[in-house]
Amino acid sequence: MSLLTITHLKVHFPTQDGMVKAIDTIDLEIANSERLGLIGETGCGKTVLGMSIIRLLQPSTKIEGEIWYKGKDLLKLSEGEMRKIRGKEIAMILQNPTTSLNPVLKVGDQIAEAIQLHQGLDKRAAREKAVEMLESVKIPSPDKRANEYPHEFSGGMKERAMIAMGLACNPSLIIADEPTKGLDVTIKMQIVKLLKEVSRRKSMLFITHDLGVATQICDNIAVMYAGELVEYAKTEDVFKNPLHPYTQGFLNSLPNMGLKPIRGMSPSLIDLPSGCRFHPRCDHASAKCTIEHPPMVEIEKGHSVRCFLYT
Amino acid sequence: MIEDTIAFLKGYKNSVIGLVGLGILIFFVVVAIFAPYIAPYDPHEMYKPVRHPNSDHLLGTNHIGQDILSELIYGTRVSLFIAFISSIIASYIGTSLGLIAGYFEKFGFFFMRIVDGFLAIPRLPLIIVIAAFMRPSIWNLIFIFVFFGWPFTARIIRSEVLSLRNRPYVDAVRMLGAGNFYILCRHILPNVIPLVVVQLIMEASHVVLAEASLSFLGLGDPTTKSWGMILHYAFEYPTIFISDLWKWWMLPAGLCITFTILSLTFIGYALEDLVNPRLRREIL
Amino acid sequence: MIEVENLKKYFSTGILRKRHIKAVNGVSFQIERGETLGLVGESGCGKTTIGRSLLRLIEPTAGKIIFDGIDLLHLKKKELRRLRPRMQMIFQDPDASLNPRMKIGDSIAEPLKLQGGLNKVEIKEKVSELIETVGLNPEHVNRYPYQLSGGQNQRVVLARVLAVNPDFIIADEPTSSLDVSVQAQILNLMNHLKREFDLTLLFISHDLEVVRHMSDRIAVMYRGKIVEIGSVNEIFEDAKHPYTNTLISPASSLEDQLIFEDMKDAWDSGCVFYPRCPFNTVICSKKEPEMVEIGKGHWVLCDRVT
Amino acid sequence: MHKITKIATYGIIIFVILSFNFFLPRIMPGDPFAFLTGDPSTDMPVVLDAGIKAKLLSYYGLDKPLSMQYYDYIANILHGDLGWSIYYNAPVWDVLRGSLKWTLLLVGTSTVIYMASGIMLGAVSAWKKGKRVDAGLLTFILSLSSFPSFFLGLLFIILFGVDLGLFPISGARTPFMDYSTSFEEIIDILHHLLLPAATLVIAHIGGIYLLTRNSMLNVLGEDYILTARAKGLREGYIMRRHALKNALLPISTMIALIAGFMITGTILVETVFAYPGVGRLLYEAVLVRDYPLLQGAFMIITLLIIAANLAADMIYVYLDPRVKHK
Repeated sequence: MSLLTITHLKVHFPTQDGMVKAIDTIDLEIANSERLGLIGETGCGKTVLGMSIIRLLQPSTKIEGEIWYKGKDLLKLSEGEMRKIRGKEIAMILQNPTTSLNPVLKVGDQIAEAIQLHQGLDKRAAREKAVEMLESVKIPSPDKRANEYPHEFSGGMKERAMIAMGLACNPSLIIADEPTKGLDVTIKMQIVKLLKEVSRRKSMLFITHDLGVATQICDNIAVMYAGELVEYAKTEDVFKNPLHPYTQGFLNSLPNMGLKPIRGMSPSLIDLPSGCRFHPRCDHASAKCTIEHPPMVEIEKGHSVRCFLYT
Repeated sequence: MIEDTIAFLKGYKNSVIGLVGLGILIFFVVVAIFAPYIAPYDPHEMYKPVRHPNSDHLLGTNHIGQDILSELIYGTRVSLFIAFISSIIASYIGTSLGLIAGYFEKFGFFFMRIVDGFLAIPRLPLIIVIAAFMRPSIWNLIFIFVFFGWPFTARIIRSEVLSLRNRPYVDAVRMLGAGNFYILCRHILPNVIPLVVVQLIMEASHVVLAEASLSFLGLGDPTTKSWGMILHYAFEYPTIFISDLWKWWMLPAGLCITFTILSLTFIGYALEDLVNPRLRREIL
Repeated sequence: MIEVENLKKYFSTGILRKRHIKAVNGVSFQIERGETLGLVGESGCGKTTIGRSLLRLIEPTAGKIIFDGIDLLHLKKKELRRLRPRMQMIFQDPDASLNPRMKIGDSIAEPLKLQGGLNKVEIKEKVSELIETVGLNPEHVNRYPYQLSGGQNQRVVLARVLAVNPDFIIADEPTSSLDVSVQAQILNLMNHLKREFDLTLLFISHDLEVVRHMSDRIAVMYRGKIVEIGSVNEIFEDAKHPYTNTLISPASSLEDQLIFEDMKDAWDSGCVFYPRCPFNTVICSKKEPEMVEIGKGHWVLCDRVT
Repeated sequence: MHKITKIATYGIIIFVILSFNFFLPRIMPGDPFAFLTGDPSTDMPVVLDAGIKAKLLSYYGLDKPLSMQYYDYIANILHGDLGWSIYYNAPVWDVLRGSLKWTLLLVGTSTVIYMASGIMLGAVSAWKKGKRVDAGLLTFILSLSSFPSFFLGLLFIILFGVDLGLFPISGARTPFMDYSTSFEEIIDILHHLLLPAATLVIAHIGGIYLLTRNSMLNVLGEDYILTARAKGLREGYIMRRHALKNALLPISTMIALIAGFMITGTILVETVFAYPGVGRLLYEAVLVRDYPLLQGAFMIITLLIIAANLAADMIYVYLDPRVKHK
């Protein structure tokens, strides 16, 4: 059964240089207990997707479409109702723990405040729960650590604290935005392991540019390019049988896959190419691709692609 | 550089506050430049003292019979002259020292202790003390304002230079064989100029206030006509509060000071908003 | 080409109670002409400090650096300035490596102007030639860095570096702020330029896979020391140091033991890797190991190997 | 590291001020000590009787070598001996002590009020950035704070003191009044305090308001504010608990400057309202050329500012956990 259903989502930002079409258009489903990886490069709109689910975009943003969660359209909820969902039902783990933790508040208190708010516990009980959370993300001597400030934590520990904060109110859906960015390999692997553990029997939207990490955690993978999804498949299918030329190119440009680059660069989201958005960089592009926008087509069960090569 | 300026003016045009400030300042500058043509009388000429406003003297005359309107018009010259000369010199010294202190770390550390010391000394009380010992003249005042004005600029410029000199592009240019002087002039100075301009405007408004305050306390140059001086004599006049005298003797001078400071504050605010655009984070 | 011997760089903090942070703690290596040495390690291991010390952008605490037969650390300021264009550095953040107020063309022309000897027309010609070499369009000359993407800016940086005709280039994580598809473009371009201009390269990165692709030999760094150095094959097929193995297959080495970055500061005597080493012995905690050559040009800093 | 530099800075400041106080009358052109050595050609409006003259001569010790003079000067200050006031014919310290309490009352009250309201308004403005509330507050407060404090004080006297007759226009208490209860006395003192304090508050609120607004705007763009929102916390709570404390950090480093402006304002406002504080004393000393009193008052003012700086440093340490641990 699906927990979150996004239909015809469009997110546009007005800027001085024009309208940034950060998301245009996305349909996506996340099932109960599904861990979905959202892969894309800088500026493809993947973070915006996460932010629009919990509605943390600036007020000037124009959002169209529907985001259904447990029978409610999140986009139609009042700000007050939405606040009851943030942190409690849907938790977002923001990227870059160093700037995402408040430097002047104790780590324990930062975890406890959400617990106090959403679970109605008193200060002491919330604090105890916060210590428990730190323990559950395997931070040694959590009792002592809860009383420390973020600058006393190392990078990996801060990421663990962020995860603890996200899990604190036992949410049904976790949105994790690049939780392994900037970490050293060994630390990164441990965070991956932890995330895998804590997301058991939960749904997770795992946003990353790191395909290697995504494959270790996710059941399915959605590939995003220039504001839309171009391929959706089971994790192993993305590796074994990538269909979209962008997915193929992306895989081939990885250092351990031969470092063969895709020519050109991602288009600006203000001025998107006509037809297929990938056609200026695509080796298989035909005349049709330059004019017509390809639809997302399911090639086999659970594997869809947005490319005329397959229709 | 030209493109920068055009982009800058375009940005400035959007700031209502900035345009209002600029309008007022231009008005005062014009009055100051053309004072001899605008003023109806020589401000030192004496007529019948303490006249109420009439067709001869639109704002009446003061305790020794000088035309108050003419005093005001000439006062614009004094206030603006002192403000701009002092702040330009102070900015020049402050910028030069700030550049050097930011670029050469060891010198900068000790230098900044001195600057911190300077900044912690209360400006006006010290100026009062000095003015009490020195014979007040315009140039003495300017000297004092420069002497106490440069550390503000130096401090701000230094912290900006500190962050600039650690940018990779400065290292890159050094690797290309560029010397310190070249890097300072070509790569660091252009990046701090906008800050210097903001600082200069802010400093000018401080000086206007300080000069008016000193003159009000009777520590200004007694031979020149400044707005603060007018207020000083009015304040000393025995019946100033219990008659209507204050309406044309005190109020116009006070408002002139206020509007000059207001215009500089507005311009300074608008400039700062442009120079330091707080990065509006776009989540992409 | 480059010979580094026992290089040390300590940073001290505090005025009264001085504490030293040993960013680079006795490092030696050589780079042959036309060779690429890859330097790999975690963040904070001292690899960037090595790069900057080699160019004397920071002054090393001790050691010896010989560049093409010249002892760099004993050069006078003026001589150093004259020598500098022969060595260049490419930084991690391409956008910050260019003066935001200068047009791309002016940035590339700057080294030519600094060196002198060319007139305006010649400079202009040279700039357009360089722009083409790094795969940019002629119309980019009049743009500002913020109008270009990170990948394009890194190409500009490469053009500027090539303008001075260097012999030796240090590339400090040149692609770590770029997306993978762009990273591949830049890395391929660098390899191409290296061959065409016969460059010697020190390639610094945290990504072992990238280093593998770019280098002839690899040096692995941990906490201010080189723990293993050898050819690409030796490192990938026959790594001897336990830390190198951790880097090569991080997933397999995930025992239950938790690793925190803090541990880097926790140990001060014996082997630097002792606290994290799965094979540590009591001796390792007390005696500092020494570099041993276990194959031709393959050195390891571990007592267990011998 | 941080502490040592701070202490050194204070040491330098105190040293500079003391030396400045010492050398100024000695190096000024026109020999300010002429009034002591008795050159009748100066236009000093001071007539000294022989007793005071003797006291001053022995205090300054002008016949000794300069280094001895300096040594005596420092020694005297350390003993609390600031010299002899010519005008009041009393020890400088005794004169100052009487006015210090009024200055502290005036500065203390207005500082608390303008800091609290400036920070609050600045925070509100930043929170409502771009909305009408912000634009209105910004224009209003920037305009208001362009009024020089002395001019504002004069307007208040005319408007509230003379025209409306609501408040006394001078002094710190009604002269020659016998208070039947101490409550009555407090009311009288507050009554006198209100106008000068209001003047100071209005003249100085602009600086702190703008600082808070800028600092708050920076903080509101930080990632941890987004984190707080993602937790489902209320906006008001986020402002108070997450944003404000961070926003106050850069402000506390500006306290030195703020205190400097405040003291300046106090001198002018005390003068306008004839409020018997240290600032008024400083001004009086200038008028009657009472140099010992002038120097004493100046020294006290400087020490007040240094005290404000110390307080700011302590607040900073309290606000920023990162300082404590380093």
